[in-house]
Amino acid sequence: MTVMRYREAIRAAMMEEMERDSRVFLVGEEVGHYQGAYKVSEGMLERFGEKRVLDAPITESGFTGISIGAAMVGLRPIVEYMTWNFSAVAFDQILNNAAKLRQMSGGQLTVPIVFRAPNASAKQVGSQHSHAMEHFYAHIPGLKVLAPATPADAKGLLKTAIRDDNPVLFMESETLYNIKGEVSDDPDLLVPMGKANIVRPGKDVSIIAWSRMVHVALEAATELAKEGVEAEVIDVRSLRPLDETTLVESVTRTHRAVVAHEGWPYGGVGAEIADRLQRLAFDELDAPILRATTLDVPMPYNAKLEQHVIPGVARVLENVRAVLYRS
Amino acid sequence: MTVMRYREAIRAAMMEEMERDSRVFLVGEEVGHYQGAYKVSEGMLERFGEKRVLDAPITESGFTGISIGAAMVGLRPIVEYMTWNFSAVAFDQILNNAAKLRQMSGGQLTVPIVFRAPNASAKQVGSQHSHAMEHFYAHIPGLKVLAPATPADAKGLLKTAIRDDNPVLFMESETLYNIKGEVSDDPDLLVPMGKANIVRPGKDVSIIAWSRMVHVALEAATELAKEGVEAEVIDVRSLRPLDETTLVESVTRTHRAVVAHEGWPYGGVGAEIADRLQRLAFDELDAPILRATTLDVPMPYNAKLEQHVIPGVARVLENVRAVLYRS
Amino acid sequence: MTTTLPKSDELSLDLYRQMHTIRRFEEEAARAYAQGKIGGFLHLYIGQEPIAVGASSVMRPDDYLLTTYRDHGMALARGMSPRAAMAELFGKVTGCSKGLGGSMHFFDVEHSMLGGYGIVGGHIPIAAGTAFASKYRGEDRVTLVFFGEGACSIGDFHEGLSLAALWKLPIVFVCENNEYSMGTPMSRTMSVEDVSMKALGYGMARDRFFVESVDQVREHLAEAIERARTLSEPTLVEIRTYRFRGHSMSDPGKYRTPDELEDRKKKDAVLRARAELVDEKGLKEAVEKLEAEVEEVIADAVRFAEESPEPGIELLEATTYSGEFAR
Amino acid sequence: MTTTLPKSDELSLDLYRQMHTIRRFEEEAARAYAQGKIGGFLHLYIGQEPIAVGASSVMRPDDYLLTTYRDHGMALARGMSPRAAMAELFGKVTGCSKGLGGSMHFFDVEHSMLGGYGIVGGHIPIAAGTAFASKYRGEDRVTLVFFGEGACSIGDFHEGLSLAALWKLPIVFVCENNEYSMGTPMSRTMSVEDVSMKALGYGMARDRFFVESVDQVREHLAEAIERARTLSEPTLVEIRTYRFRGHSMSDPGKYRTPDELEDRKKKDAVLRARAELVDEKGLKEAVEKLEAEVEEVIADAVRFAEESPEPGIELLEATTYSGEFAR
Ligand SMILES: Cc1ncc(C[n+]2csc(CCOP(=O)(O)OP(=O)(O)O)c2C)c(N)n1
Ligand SMILES: Cc1ncc(C[n+]2csc(CCOP(=O)(O)OP(=O)(O)O)c2C)c(N)n1
Ligand SMILES: [Mg+2]
Ligand SMILES: [Mg+2]
Repeated sequence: MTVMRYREAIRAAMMEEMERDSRVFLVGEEVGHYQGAYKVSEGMLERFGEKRVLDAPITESGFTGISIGAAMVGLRPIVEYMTWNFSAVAFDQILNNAAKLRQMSGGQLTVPIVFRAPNASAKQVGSQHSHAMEHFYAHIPGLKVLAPATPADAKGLLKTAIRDDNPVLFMESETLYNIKGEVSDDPDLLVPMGKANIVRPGKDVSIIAWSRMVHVALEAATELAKEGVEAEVIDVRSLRPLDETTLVESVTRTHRAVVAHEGWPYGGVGAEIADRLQRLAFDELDAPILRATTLDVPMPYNAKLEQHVIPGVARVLENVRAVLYRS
Repeated sequence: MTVMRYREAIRAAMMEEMERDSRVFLVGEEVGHYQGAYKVSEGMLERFGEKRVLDAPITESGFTGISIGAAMVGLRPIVEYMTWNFSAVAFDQILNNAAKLRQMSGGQLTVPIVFRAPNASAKQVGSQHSHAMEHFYAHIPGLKVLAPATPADAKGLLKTAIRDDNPVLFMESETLYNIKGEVSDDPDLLVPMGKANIVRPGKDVSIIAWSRMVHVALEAATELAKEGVEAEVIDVRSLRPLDETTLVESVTRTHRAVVAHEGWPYGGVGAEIADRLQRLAFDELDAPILRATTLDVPMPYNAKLEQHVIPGVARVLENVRAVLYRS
Repeated sequence: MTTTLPKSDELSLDLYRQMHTIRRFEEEAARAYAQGKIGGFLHLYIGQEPIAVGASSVMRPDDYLLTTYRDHGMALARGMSPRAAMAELFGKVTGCSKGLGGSMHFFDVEHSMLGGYGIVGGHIPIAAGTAFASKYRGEDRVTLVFFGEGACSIGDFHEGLSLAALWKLPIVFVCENNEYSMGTPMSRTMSVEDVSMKALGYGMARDRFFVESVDQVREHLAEAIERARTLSEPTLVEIRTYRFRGHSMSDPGKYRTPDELEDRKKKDAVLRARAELVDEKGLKEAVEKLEAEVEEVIADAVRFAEESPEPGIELLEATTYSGEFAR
Repeated sequence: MTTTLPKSDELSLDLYRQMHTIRRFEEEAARAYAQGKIGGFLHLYIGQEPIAVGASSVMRPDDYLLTTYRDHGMALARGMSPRAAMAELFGKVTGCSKGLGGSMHFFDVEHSMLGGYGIVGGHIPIAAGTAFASKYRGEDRVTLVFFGEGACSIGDFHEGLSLAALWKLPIVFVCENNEYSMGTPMSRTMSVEDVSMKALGYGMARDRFFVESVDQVREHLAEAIERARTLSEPTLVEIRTYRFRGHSMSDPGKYRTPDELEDRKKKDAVLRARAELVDEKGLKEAVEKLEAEVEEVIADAVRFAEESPEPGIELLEATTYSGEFAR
């Protein structure tokens, strides 16, 4: 075990897998000479050279397509977008090629590829740079979507993603890059996809979250404990495949759930979780499932308004109290 | 009242609005000289000339952007995509410019624009051409999304959309273009957005649908009537704004609901409706809300498999029976 | 042009056989479509045969080829069996893509036919990616990618060419300029008639010719392939050609005059090749013999397609993900 | 260049005043950023001032201008008050975009400043759209759109230019080639150093120069603007320039040597303009007076920004939709 930052855990996963498998390479804007826009890939160019750490011009659709093509004939690319926002210009490549090639070819092709980038709100970067893109991508069969909250999961899940034969979208967070945690040194320790993690057990209400919101949920749970409410906090980690079993079991114990996530309320992963829970645990629910989300507006620049729009501890608490009929 | 086809109703709406307002123009691939890939714009070039009916090269992102720019300084473009599938290459323009310009400019700008095209499955056009794109777009604040099922709504809603000052996405269906219905001749008859329509009243279960699936739901309701089940069929019509009041009222009467829609099950508009109903009508529900959707796979070409993947009457019935605990 | 390729009677006969096979395949496909045995879109290659056959004949078997939805000719030229091709059109499990892809998505990895793609321009970066993989691995495989002149305005064309030029990828970009993009003549999609001039902006080698014979295609493409193979440098080749049928089966092609069409048919390179073999080389007997053989091959393909079983639903999830399904 | 614009002392002083205002504005913005008064991304224009000032000075007040996230200089040159600009950076409601847009999204419709955009290349088709609107209306307004050399590889650049050339739109595309795209030098983003050569593929007029003075910018752009205004024809102009600061405030700019930077600073066109006024024209007194005035304007802007109120939450929904909110 080593204590490292989330950013370093991601780097470690990439480096170990690149050591292990010469088919793995990293491509993206500023990943090489600049050492990464958020320094995630620091030192990688020096270690692996320009052949395997490629600086790309601003051509997200182009280098996404190139990576899909390379994957289709046997390489295993890791594509870094400077942020997930910029994947919007590569949306068609992800939807129509990465997710479809296996099916269109009748199963002849596989597309082992990882797309990774920081996702959701950063700090005052405005409406074009604050999207929670998992809500678009988790909808698409053929893709897998992961969103780790801790350094250990960041490393273990990324390694699993790199070894997976399908396109995997990996959602990081600028706001998590600096958090520290214990991370396994075992180069073969993989965190499986499709398994949620109960990060704080509790019996009164389930708070279901991923990525940065896990930390917000934990804060809310600490608050709630003071009020005598034992909240169970679940880190979903893997959005597609989604571990509905763990979620249903939790709600079967607590009978109440709040889904806390970044991103707009209409549809998306949060609505899917609510839909599954009401379907699979209908008789167990003592209250409707509520959601603490980003407000239904583009992200404002002003810091106070931004904090108002992003879901925080207060919004989680408010929803938890509502499902406990305490508000 | 005139009986006309869905296709003609759309054309009538465009032509009346273009007669009425010289700022309105139509742009898209093959909309002019070719008379429209699906003949929706037949005769419009002859009537309005090349200035107002523009054939565009294959540059969806380009002409989407051009239309947004034109709208921003006062024109009122109607953008036709050959199908909604191709809007995926213009995704960033819709997400980051159409939906955001008003907010980014602090409210200085408005973007009165209509994006329209056939949506969802056609017939054996394969996985890249069969997307139900409303599930991506309804997520985005700043946009409105409509999906009419009848010629009357097609005309009335499109006219409302063209007169609206916001970007409106209008989802048609190749499979509906030929259906006939009574349509008002009144050039000022507008069908309001945000109002669902109870197309068949019933007391035992609510079937909630839009676009082509309304017709499937009606067929299912006829089937159910034979079994003594009175299904209420609701045509949502307007996906964003969503008329939750009508939906909640219906479920308050029937206590059971099935959402029937094209598109994959994970997230999307269907999950949103399920989420809202469990939240807003929690105490009224006697069964979980179920959904009859496209299966969670890319669309296959083979006709039988395609019919298996698309939601049909059988899948609607199966879900209705399940919520009635009759299965 | 400096190289001159060897040209034996045997070779000429073989090239003619291939072109004739494609033509007859397409004619029979059109007939089957009219009979309702083939569904969806069907884009015929009739008129452009010398390009596929010429190109493939100067490619190595392991050189990659990618093309558009107008892909039957390319697939057959690459070596796909007419049985697998016709069965795909009939949606049968014996088809090259197991009946899941259909006309637009022919894949045959064994023959390095890496697919037909439905989104205009989207496959161009993918092809740059297969070329990237060859270079990454230090192999001397070349990628050829084909697209229409209608694709030259779209973003992915630009990004694919930009990256291939910057990264010196072993690829040949072949624009099959058949003068029409669906119903739109070149003059209304491009400001410059000469597509190859776009190469100037990328500092890329370029070539351009009006196709008259398969030999000419061979000469020109052999040079570009050589450049890719030995120098790892891309070339943009524009080949002016013409399609004798509509854009797809549903297009009556009213946008061009019967005179224009007749005029072009007089220049049909397939018939000219035949005339050369029969009239100039006195190979009438050999030609008739091979034509009879082709008849049998095509009839056999249709029979095979008709008699083959349909794909089963078990393929749906298995072709969506490699390994476990992710939902 | 055939035209030679009049050049009075008064004009030269005014142009210098504008350049100096931008520089001082940016310096104070940097200071405020360091003090935590400004958040998010902050991209300074220092070094490129002659372009904004030169361009705006030969534009008509009603000519449209659109640019990237590096937009302060353009906005000020267009006539936005330093108060509105600084208040926007401070996230105040008195800002040009009410504090919702921030540094990257300066809008001032009154001054035909149609925005700063955050997605590289995305605003290029938008600008073609404002030009389209002018032509549609039969007005002789011209649109100028600015972007970096890093934007020239992305799809929307290509689509915007393709359509502008095809439809003969009254627009000037100005590439501010400052040799770096974030940390990447030109040589690693483009295969051809000369951006203007891309015009050849569109049959578009082109121009290119290394900026040395504001007068030179005026001469060159006046010609391109004239072409747009009188012939409704687009031009691609490449202006080679240099930025003296990092890409944004968070970029230490380690990718270039101190020597290179020093060398470029010696050629600073703003200082050279000052030297010309003081040394050659003997206008020292006038220069010092205006500089003192600028100091006061900037100090006033900072004060104003600090003292202004923040936007209220009631703006959030009101700026998302025009009219009723749609959820
Ligand atoms: C992005 C996108 N937009 C529109 C279409 C619809 N479409 C299919 S083929 C075609 C015309 C293409 O013409 P061209 O590139 O010249 O190829 P050709 O069909 O002539 O071989 C169009 C508009 C599409 N498939 N993808
Ligand atoms: C589509 C997209 N990809 C990436 C980014 C991140 N990004 C912002 S500015 C920039 C560099 C742009 O360089 P250039 O176009 O030369 O303009 P300059 O900053 O030099 O003025 C990058 C990569 C973005 N904003 N949009
Ligand atoms: Mg063509
Ligand atoms: Mg630059």
